Amino acid sequence: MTQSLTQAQLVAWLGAFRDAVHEHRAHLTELDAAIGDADHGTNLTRGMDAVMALVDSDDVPDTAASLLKAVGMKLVSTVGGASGPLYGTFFLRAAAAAGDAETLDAEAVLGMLRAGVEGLASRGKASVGDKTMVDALAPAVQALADAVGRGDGLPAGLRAAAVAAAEGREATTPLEARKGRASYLGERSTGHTDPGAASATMLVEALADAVA
Amino acid sequence: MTQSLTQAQLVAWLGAFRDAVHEHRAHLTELDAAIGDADHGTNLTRGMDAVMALVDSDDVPDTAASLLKAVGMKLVSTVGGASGPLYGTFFLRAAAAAGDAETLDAEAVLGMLRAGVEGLASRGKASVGDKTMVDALAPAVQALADAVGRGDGLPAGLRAAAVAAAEGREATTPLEARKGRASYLGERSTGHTDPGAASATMLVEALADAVA
Amino acid sequence: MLREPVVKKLINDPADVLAESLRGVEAAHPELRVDHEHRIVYRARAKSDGKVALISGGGSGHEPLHGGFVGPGMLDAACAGEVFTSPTPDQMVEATTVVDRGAGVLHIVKNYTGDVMNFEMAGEMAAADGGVDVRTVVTRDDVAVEDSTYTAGRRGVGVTVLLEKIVGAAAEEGQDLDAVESLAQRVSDGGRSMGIALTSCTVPSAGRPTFDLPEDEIEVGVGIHGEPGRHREALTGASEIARQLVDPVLADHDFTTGPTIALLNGMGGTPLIELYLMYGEVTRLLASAGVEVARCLVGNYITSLDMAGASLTLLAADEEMVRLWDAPVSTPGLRWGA
Amino acid sequence: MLREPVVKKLINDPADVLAESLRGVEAAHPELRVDHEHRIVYRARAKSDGKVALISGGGSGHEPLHGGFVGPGMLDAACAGEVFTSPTPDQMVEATTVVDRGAGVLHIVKNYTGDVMNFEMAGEMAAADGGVDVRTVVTRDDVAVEDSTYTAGRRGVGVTVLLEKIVGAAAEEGQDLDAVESLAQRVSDGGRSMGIALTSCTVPSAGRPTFDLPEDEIEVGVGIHGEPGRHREALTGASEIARQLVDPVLADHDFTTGPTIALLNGMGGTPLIELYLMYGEVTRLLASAGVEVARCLVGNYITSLDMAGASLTLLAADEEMVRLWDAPVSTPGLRWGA
Ligand SMILES: Nc1ncnc2c1ncn2[C@@H]1O[C@H](COP(=O)(O)OP(=O)(O)O)[C@@H](O)[C@H]1O
Ligand SMILES: Nc1ncnc2c1ncn2[C@@H]1O[C@H](COP(=O)(O)OP(=O)(O)O)[C@@H](O)[C@H]1O
Ligand SMILES: [Mg+2]
Ligand SMILES: [Mg+2]
Ligand SMILES: [Mg+2]
Ligand SMILES: [Mg+2]
Repeated sequence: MTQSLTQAQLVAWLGAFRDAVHEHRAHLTELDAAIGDADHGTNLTRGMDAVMALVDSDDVPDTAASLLKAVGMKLVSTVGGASGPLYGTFFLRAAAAAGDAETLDAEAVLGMLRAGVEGLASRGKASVGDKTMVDALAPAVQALADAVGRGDGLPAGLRAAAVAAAEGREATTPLEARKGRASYLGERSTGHTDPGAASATMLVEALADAVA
Repeated sequence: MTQSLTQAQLVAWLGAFRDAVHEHRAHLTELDAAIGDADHGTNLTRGMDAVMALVDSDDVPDTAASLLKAVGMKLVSTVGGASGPLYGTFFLRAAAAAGDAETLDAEAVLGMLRAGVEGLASRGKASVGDKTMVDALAPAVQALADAVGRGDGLPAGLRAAAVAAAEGREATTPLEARKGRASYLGERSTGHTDPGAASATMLVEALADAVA
Repeated sequence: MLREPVVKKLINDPADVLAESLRGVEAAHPELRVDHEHRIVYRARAKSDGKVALISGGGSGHEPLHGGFVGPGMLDAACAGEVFTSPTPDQMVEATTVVDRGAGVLHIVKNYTGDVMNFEMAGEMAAADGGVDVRTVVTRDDVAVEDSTYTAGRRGVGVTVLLEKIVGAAAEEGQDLDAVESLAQRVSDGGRSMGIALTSCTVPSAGRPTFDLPEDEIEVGVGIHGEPGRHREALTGASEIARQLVDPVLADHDFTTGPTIALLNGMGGTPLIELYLMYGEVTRLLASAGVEVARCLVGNYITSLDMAGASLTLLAADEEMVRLWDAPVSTPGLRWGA
Repeated sequence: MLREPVVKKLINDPADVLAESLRGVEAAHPELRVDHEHRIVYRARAKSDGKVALISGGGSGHEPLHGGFVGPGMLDAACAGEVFTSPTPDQMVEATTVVDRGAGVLHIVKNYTGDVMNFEMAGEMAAADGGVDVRTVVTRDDVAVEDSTYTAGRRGVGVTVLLEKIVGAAAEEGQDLDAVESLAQRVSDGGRSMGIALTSCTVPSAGRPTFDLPEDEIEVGVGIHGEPGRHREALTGASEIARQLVDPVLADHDFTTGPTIALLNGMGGTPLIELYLMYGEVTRLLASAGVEVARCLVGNYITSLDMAGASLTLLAADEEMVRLWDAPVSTPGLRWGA
């Protein structure tokens, strides 16, 4: 299978993520109310609305790298809070990894996502188990890598990544947070799903949907 | 019937009023919450506790006039709000009317209460129908005057006064207030009993009980 | 040590709120002196001889009013009553005697039956004692209340803050008692206020909210004692609520003939971010009505415990009032130029 | 015009709260200048050349922090984020460029992941652009949070106010960037805070209280974003609550070796009468622990929207800090000597 990610699919990804954020806005904010400050849904809605205004405009960047970079910049400059720099860094690093590749085959997509997630994790100084979005994103990258290693192709690989992200998200529930606002709660942070892990899962699912 | 009010009965009156205020403190405050500022029960409790501390002390004044004057001064200096100067003036004027009379017969008691109520009404510039304590006190004085005119004697006269006070209190309910805080509510003050009329009724009832 | 009944406030026994709060005022402000027996807040350093002194007072629960406005350029003393209860005449007599510097004393009274009667009795007592020349100004700026000779008349609210500042400056610069009194009356006459509440407040000794208000309604025309307003209306956006504050104030007095001093006041439970937002809405309406705001205050200045809500006060000022407004003031609640 | 969903606040659309509130700030304060595009509050009259500039910023909803602390003797600019959401790097880069007078810029950052990362990115961007020498101080004074290298560490809360005042005075008197930076670090190191909440707050866009708290419980160890605290305890009297503030602060740092600056801060929904009462309780405990409070503030300085509650901040100061504390300051939120 030598499928590759098209510019239209990238745009569809962003649109699907925006839609998911809209649909689950209240839920994300509720998760954040429990162990944070009740704004995660609002933050991402504001950011993805700004991103889509850019994507839907006439001068939408026409290469993967330039589009992803513009998305990252837009998120950094509109979201604020923790998730702004984190998702912003994800897209900026993904953009850098995409470079001037003409086509984004499974390998390239993997490289892009891995760079994005590594950038995000190092921006947040977070590791798996800290109860953050990294807990959803790192397993997703790993699942995609495994799939690519098996030669499964992009749609199947991304589907596996989405499943892994959701599992990672669920796994945050029992954890005591070590990073972000939830860490201030100490033991009281256990028993709640991390809002960032929830939104990150939507990001991976949106990508899987876009290339399905 | 030539009964007269003893110093012990005066003290019993004050004690009975204090007890009534204590018992109905929450109710008085509730009435005040509806059309005022939710402190009438608290104000009178504070004042009557101070009065009884004075009355129960060793150097309780031993004439009617000096006792009533001390009570008036104490209320003025501890109650504050509207009811402090009003009840304070009531006792100060009653004291002046009592003068150095050796025995307080029905006529003297009537003169005392009338002076007290007139003083209170002129302090508050209030007339019957303004929805204030005057609405309970003025009819009480009138009932006592009628009884004294009929030669009914003090216990019966004060009982009649208490009944008239209670009727006056009930009559405040439909009124629109023209004086005090309740007047700020305009039409919304109707349908609520005036807290001061309620406490004033207790004052008259306490006196009737003390000479019964 | 659990408290009974439970009132969700930072207090001990509800009966001790005022006394204990004054301990904190004393600890926080070495520039003030607190007479705990009489519950009077004084300047630590009294005014110099020959200057008119200003006293105000009223129920507590309106902080920073009045104790927070004691200091150079504003009040000489403030008498504190129990929460929402006027102080008593003996407090006022004591304060009057202490602050008089031989030039007389102005009593600043908000028009509430209790305050008026207690200050009246204090005036009678002070006059009987002889000596101090006491004048009184009664503020009555609340346009929510219909005025009439048969009723208690309008409440005194926000203009009291502006009056204490402006007249305090006049006294500080040495104006005599007649001048101070007539200035105070002019300020009082030129002020109009209107308030709304989003929630009731809870009087500590009562233990629960004075009134209940559905989630989608506001009280319009409230005073500063948690009393209900003139009527209820549906909760709307800030721009509409601003109109409910501005319109009745402008309808009652002409503010287009000179400089206006504005106070957008919080009731105690409303955060500053909302007050500023409201002020933005208010100034827009004032501008389109041709009102020129020369000076303004936005914040919690005359409050109603923890009530959420806001009031607007406009003062039709003149150049002299604006000059006195700008004069130095140094109190816990207002401070500039010093 | 009814609002949907109904949030009982003086606002219009929850999405517009910050933008509209800044309109009010602009209208109320001619001494400030507001850049609405970037949501930055500046002094109307910039500092003179050769002086270090101070920038702070953070989520909104903590007013007067930070915009209310812009002015002579304190900040040069404040970047406002959405409610409880850190501002973005481009705001900070813009502010940094504008306020730099050639002597460098100090970024004052409260230790929250979002704030730290956004300021970090701003620093990287400013450095990439070249030119401005940017230093950063991160406050982390909240003793409710256990410190550890594996976690996000302690939150920055009340000491930020004291730092902005003290370091602002140092910059104003012309201390250079190295001196300003090291002073800022010393102030940050010497500050400890602890907070409790009686109620949650309501984030406008969320529309309902962030957490529910039974009538007879309080949250102990809260920050300033309406996040729940470390644990809940039964509601007790103010004297016991004062202990819950004082004890952990004193346990974490020695405040008996020099002068202490104290801040008894309200969370936004607590009336001043309660804050003063609490301060009375707090000073009693401090005195018996041998802590000498040289200066203090009591009031709403770093708030959490409409939350009812209070926090205590103590700063182990030195003579120099006390001197700088006393230096003139002229901002909407703090003003003296000017
Ligand atoms: N240091 C970190 N590293 C990685 N992710 C983090 C970190 N801190 C917070 N997050 C993520 O950010 C989410 C919160 O985002 P958001 O609510 O938008 O920002 P804020 O916490 O500033 O309000 C958390 O649920 C978590 O997944
Ligand atoms: N002008 C007045 N004349 C007579 N009685 C009055 C007047 N104003 C108020 N009152 C009485 O005082 C009562 C309220 O007393 P209280 O609640 O103790 O004082 P405040 O209104 O100052 O809080 C009213 O219910 C009314 O009966
Ligand atoms: Mg959040
Ligand atoms: Mg009352
Ligand atoms: Mg009262
Ligand atoms: Mg946030």
